[in-house]
Amino acid sequence: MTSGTLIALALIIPTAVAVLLPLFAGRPNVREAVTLIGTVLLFAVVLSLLASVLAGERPSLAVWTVVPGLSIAFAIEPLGMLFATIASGLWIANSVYSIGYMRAEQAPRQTLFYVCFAIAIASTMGIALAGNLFTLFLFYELLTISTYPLVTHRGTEEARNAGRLYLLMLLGASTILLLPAIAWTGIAAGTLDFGVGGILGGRVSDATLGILLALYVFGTAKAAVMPLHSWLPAAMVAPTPVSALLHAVAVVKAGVFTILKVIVYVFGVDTLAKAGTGDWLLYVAGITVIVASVMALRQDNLKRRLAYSTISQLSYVVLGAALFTPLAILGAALHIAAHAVSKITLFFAAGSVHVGAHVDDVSEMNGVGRRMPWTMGAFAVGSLSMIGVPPTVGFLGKWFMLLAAVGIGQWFAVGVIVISTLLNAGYFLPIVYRAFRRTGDGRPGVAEAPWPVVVPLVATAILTIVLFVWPTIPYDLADMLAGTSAAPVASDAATGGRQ
Amino acid sequence: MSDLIALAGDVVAHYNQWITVFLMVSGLYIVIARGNMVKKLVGLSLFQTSVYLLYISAGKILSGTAPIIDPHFTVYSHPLPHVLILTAIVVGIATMAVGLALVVRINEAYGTIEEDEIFKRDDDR
Amino acid sequence: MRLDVILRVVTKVILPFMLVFAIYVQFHGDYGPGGGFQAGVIAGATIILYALIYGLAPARRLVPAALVEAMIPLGVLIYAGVGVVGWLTGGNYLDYSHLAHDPVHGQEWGVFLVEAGVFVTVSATMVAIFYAFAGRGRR
Amino acid sequence: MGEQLPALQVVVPLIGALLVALVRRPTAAWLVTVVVSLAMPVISALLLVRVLNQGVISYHLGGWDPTIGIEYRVDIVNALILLLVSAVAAVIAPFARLSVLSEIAEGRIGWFYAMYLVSLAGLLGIAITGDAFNAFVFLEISSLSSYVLIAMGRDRRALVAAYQYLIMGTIGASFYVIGVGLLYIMTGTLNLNLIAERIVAVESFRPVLAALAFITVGISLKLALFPLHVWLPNAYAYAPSVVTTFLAATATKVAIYLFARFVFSVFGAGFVFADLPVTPILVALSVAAIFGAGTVAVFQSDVKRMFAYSSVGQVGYITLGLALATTTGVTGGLVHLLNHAMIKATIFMGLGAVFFRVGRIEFQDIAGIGRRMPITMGAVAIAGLSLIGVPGTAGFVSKWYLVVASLEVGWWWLAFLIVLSTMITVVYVGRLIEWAWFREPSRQVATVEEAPIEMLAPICLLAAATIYFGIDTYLTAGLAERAANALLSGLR
Repeated sequence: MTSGTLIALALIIPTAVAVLLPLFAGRPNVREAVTLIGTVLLFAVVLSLLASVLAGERPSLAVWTVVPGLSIAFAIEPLGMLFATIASGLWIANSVYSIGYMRAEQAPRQTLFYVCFAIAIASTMGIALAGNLFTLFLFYELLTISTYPLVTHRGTEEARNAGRLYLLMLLGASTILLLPAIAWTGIAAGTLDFGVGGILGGRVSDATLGILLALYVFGTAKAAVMPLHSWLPAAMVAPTPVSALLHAVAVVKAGVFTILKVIVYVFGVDTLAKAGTGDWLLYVAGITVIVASVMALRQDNLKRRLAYSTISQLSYVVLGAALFTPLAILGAALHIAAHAVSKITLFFAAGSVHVGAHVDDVSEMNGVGRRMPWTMGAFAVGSLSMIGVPPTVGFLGKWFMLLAAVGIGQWFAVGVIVISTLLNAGYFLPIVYRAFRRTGDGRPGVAEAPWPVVVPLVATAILTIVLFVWPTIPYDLADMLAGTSAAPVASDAATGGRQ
Repeated sequence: MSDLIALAGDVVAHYNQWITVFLMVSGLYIVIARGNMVKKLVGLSLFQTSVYLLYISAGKILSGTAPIIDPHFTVYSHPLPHVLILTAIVVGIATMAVGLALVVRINEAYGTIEEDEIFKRDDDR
Repeated sequence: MRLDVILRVVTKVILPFMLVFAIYVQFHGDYGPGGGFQAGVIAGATIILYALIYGLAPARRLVPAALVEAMIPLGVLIYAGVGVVGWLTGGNYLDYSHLAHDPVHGQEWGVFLVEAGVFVTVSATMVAIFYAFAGRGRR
Repeated sequence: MGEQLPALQVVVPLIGALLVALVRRPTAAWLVTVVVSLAMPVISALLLVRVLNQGVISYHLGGWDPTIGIEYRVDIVNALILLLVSAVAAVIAPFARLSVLSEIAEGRIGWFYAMYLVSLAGLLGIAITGDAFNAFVFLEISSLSSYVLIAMGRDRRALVAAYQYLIMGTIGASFYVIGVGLLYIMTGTLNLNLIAERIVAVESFRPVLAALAFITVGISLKLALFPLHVWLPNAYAYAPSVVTTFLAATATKVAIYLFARFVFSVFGAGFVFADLPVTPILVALSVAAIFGAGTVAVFQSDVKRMFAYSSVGQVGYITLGLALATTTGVTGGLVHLLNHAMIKATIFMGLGAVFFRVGRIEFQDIAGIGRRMPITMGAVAIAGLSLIGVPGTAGFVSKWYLVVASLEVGWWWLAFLIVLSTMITVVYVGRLIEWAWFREPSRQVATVEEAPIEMLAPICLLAAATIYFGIDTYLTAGLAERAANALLSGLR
């Protein structure tokens, strides 16, 4: 199979799952089997793409030109590959988990749920593998729309309001800010294709670079950089699997992925570092990290606390990108991977507590850990990773960003990372403490959740540790990315960036 | 003074257009100002009539005859405007018929043909 | 049905002349003011006058509504059909030049037929409009 | 036979209408309508191919020379419009049978189809003719039949709506014909092409300016340019579903074509946009339409009325593109004309299917309908997304052109307004989606079934088209760009 076919397959498989599912709406077992087969096939396809990328290839696939200047094309580079691998791998775990969770909850309209989920994954693949800004934008919007029914899934007043906020904020920011930014880029640079070293270097003034960066950063509301963050806590009304895969991995990572990708492949790290008009991003991201952490401290609802934690962690990635040095880019890319596996573990655990103990609030979690040791054990591992304690993968990304910040003497960033680490510990460790050290009020019916719920969360927890010990694949990909954004390569950007 | 006389002459010489303008404006005024649906249609008809005059008077040549070829005459009025206005009159009649038919139906459905009362009855529902 | 004898008698007398006048206007259209529109209206007016004097029901017996409703499209169909004949004889749509042996006669024939169609439609339309309004509210 | 295509385009539906009026049996009438409607796109597609291969087609009606006779003149612009109108008619015809049976009294069905075909013939006539007065006649033919069609609507409010439309439409048509009369007085011809040739010599005279004003206002009434749109919402909301679909997709579009024809081909873009301050006025009105009508749409309780207001707003996008008078701008306007026709046809047909099943179309009455009629509402949702301008759908292509066009002329604020206005669309489309899926079904809705297949097929076909034309834009953007260049280059 050629790599072009593989790229096509990566999009077709989840789409096919979405198309097939309604046919088996009446037979849940067949329906779930279709989903699981789809997840495994997709992961296999992504892995074979991964192998060729690690071997130094850069597969691409030009699909279609919509209008002159706007074409649908895919081109794989390390960052996208990393994102695709994470998303498709965790889809397997999440599907198993969804089956357990949704059945335990006896949730309505499960077919719609799985269909939208599959479309969301297809869109995520499209974002990860996009070869130009238009393709990225196309799938970015598709992701918003396909996840809207998932947010509103419960159909309650609260869910509808959250859905409205979600749709207006994400679609609004992307059409009002991101779309003009893309059009502007297209007119200024003459192309929308991602180019190594950026496509805007030397084409626009420094001030314009700063404005464009702002349009991109705030247009990508999925990255939840303040003040465009409030959709994420609201979206927590969705069923837990949605929060776990989409609002900890796919959707929000699509946001920071877009920002990172735009900084590396549209602006060029060097261009921005020289221009100096993008430095404000560092402060915005830093403030988001701290403020979101403080807000997380004050949340009693477990999922909302996790959501604020996600906002804070996402801005770590933006912070890393905003340092505009290759080492920090490496750290940011690694942190995307690290946060994905850790946060999905935490959400899985939260859902498991909801199913097993019928508890949603931190204040009611006393003693839950003793009845649900697997769940809360995994939660503890995830928490440590979020704080950045070895031997968990969360340490790696923070470490490289810290190194980069110290390296260029950016003490604000250093301060942000240190303070937020303390805050992270402040809002995660009490949960673990309550769960294990305090005795519960002996409520009956608290037991470990069904195995399809527990197995995935244990698996992701183990992955959190494994990736620390053996981080080769994410590290290599991140290193390749950092390599392409390093200074020497940027010199041939003038030729490499054009078509 | 002579300028004024010339101007007055100009005004009088275009009397056909003044009539057109007068009919047009008064027709439009009736359409806008009257609430009675039949009166509105009358105004509309007046308005359309002004258009007929505009065309016909443009086609008329002073001392020209009907455009039938005859060795005794050399000056003919332009026939095309007449043809056009014949069509326009037919269109006008059709409009009037449809309009009046609608008014009859409205009267049956609402029991009135005053616009404000009709709106009030719809709001009440 | 009141005893307006004079009107009834006069109407009876005048009706044939009105119809003849309609036909005169129809055929004189080639040489002077006249044609299908005017003739159609006059012909329609005879039926309307009849209905005004003798009542709607007798008029409907004389000229049934179904006939009127069929005549409206029929007249236009004659018009359109003449146009189609222009096609079939090798010209453009509504090109009458090929209807007869030479273009001038062809045009004459074409206009004659078209005017006949106009007559049918206009007279029927007049009567139909009258029926529609007059018949309202009596059912 | 190829030479006779322009005449066939108008004569076939006209004769079809006459046959229907003679027969008047519901099923037979419908069959004739279907046959005629399916023949239309074939003819217009052949015309388009001929235009693409051979250039402008000129057809002399009755063999008369254009100086005195009527000329049908087809270039790429109206070939595209003809194809649009006839394609929409072809898609609606199969859908119509059940919808008409349920909404129109049986005795009137024959007349309904006759009027429908007359209206179709009139619209095609406006698009194809090259004669200013002939365009007026066709305008009135299509308008008069649409008054009748609207009056057959669901309740007595349809009568008032039809009456208001009649008053406004007649004033508009009379304004148009006054303008044409002034042009005729100044140039001595009614042929659009000849007027365009001769107007250059007299364009500084006041009657020409007056003619431009009368014609612009007259046609603006017909195309429902804000603030001359007041007739449209009620007319669309209370008309029978089939009529709403047909008019929303074609009537305003043909009027916009006529507007573009006069402004660009007859008066000339240089005269109208460079010498006169038309661009700022038209841009201001368009933006007002987009925001004003969009905002009003948000607060409607009747779904059809909501989308009727949305139509007023969407017309604003089209006139906005035309007002910019650049290749990209006019392309954007024309593309949106085509796309919006498809989108609104899908939406109103979908709502027609819902009305067929539920019998009402207010938000409260159709709560939860998406769960009972998933395919119908899915298609409506796709069209709604296209209306928003989500990438990958047809609506995005037009919005992209408009944004790029306004950036190209340096009006970044206009680009910003365009994308900002998208949010209003998100709100009202989102509102429908929310009511349709995320509310518990109302009592009427709980028992309804999915629409029958003969309604579903046309709806799904059009919904698929709104996606297809978001990906493959040759037929829309590609041809629209050529049409824009043809318009901007003046004489055809």
